[in-house]
Amino acid sequence: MDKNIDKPIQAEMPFAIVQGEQLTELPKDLYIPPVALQVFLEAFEGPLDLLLYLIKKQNLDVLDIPIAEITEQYVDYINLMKDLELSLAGEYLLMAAMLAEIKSKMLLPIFEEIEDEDDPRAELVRRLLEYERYRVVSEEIDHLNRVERDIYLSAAETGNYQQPDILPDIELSDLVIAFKEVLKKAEMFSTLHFMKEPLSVKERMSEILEKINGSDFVKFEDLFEFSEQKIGLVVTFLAVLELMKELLIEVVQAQEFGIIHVKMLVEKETHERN
Amino acid sequence: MSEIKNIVEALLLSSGEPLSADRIHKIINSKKSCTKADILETIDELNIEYNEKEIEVTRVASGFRIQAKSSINDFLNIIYAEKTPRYSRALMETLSIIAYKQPVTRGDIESIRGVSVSSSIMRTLTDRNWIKIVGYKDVPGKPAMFSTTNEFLDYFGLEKLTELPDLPDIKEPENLNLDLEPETLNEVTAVSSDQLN
Amino acid sequence: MSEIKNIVEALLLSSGEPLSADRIHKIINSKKSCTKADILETIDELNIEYNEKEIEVTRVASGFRIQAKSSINDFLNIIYAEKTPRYSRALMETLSIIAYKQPVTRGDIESIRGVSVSSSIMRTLTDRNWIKIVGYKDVPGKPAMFSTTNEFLDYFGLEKLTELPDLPDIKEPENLNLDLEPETLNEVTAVSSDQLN
Repeated sequence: MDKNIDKPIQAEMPFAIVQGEQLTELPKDLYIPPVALQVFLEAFEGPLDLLLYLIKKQNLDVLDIPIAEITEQYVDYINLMKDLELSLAGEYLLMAAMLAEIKSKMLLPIFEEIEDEDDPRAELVRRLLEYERYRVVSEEIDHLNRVERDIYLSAAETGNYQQPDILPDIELSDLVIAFKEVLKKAEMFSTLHFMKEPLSVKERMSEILEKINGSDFVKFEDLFEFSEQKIGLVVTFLAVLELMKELLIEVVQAQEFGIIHVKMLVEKETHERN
Repeated sequence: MSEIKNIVEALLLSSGEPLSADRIHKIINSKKSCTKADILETIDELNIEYNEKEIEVTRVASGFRIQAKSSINDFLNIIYAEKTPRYSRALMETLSIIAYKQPVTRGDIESIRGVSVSSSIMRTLTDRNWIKIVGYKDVPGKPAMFSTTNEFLDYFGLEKLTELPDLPDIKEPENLNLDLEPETLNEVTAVSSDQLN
Repeated sequence: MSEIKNIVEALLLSSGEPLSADRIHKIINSKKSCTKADILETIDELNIEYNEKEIEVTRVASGFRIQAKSSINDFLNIIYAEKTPRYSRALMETLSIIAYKQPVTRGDIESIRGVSVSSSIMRTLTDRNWIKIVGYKDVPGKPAMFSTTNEFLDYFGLEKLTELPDLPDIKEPENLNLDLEPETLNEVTAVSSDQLN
């Protein structure tokens, strides 16, 4: 069944052609016990890290990378990672494609002296050097004295002291900013549509629910505050419609032209009969 | 002995937990020969030395620890009063959703925020009397519907929910960030000058 | 003055965070008249008193704090042996990029490291209060910009960002090739022995 070797390699891994066949043994330069191999490969922090390792391991000049050689080794390593079923981040494959592209550019005949910036490797070299700076400095920072490892803070208990219970204060503007954040995030979900609804309807919905809550039925007309202006009545009506739509209340009329009653569709748990 | 006393003091201050005489003895004896009686003696000496200080060695169930004397409680009050606790972003966002979209279920809040709502946030908001359950939605599971309370309005000095500030039209994302920008820049400047000076 | 010194000592020990001279002054002055110079003087006196002790007052980004002298780290290491948190290379690299290039977006970090930034790393850094959002970049998507905090500097016992190691300027190939080989191998050994035991 295994005809992989004869089959043309799938388009997803064009660089595998360089290798010609699947990697069945460890790269010759790796002298690491197999148990540690997985750990070793997992230790790479991405394609740049792996490339830097390959370059340094052979004392190659990062400013003049033998791209064909490095590409081949890089592909060996990521094939090995695949064989070990390490989760191979897309970035590794992207880098393989980038290397292949650089390699093909380098194969083009050179008619004149290449300027530095025309070197197809220039961008790769810049990224490698940039990453290397931070990689090196992060190791230095890791070695700095730090609390919990090299610095132990001195503290006295405050057992004699009853800490006052202070509740955080918020400003109205904090609330608005928070909601703006919510909206901004929600914008990313295209399925969510926010319409600017009149708040008063929302508020009225809550009021109505409260009014109904606890009693079995409330007369429809009791929901209205007739001292309110027409707009207030409309808002209440809209709130009732909205609550009906949301299946929160039910509006019933026993007979034609009879009294309309409103009841909660779901009662408070404490009232639940079953 | 004074050398051991200083080590005991620093250990008690920096251990992060009470230490028994046995434990202190074991720790110090691993490098410097001493007896458990020595340790107990140094603790007495420390307390004599602390007589005029504002700290003291006390004994609790799991061992000895150093604590501040109650004479500095007045000062501690000032420190803790300054330390205004802050609500998390998650809490503020949850509250704002309830305020602007009420009545809402936890599920509504979760689908808007894209992450689950922690029970502790809902409890904090309920304990603060800012939100309450106004009913249960007639869908499977009968989820509670939350609204803000009058106390919530009172807190901000508002009479009605309609007095909540209007939001910019969210269809135009530029509106959202316009007013944030200058603030942001100030903050950046503040931080860098702070850390670099 | 010795009275104020003892209060300053107790406050530094029980505040739970570093205190600036300004803050100490404000706290004490509310009950006992003193000047900021007095406070600074008492801190010097404390350190003179601590000369023979195993603790010291140090100055970090957010103020003064008292810590154990490193001379007794051998003893404290016994207590803390199991508790020291370890941070991954990915986290340290991310933190370093934020520290040196702040303010930066996740995109900036990703383009330097060549891999996507894990959300759990950003959360760990935020939860530890080492980084914070200082604004939003005015480009499509309005990505958040991150900077390091004073707590980050405190953790490494630093006062200012400029005290961080210099960012190496790697242009010469020799610089690049010097040290990686042995270090990498050490690291592998360290990691594997750790994980396999």
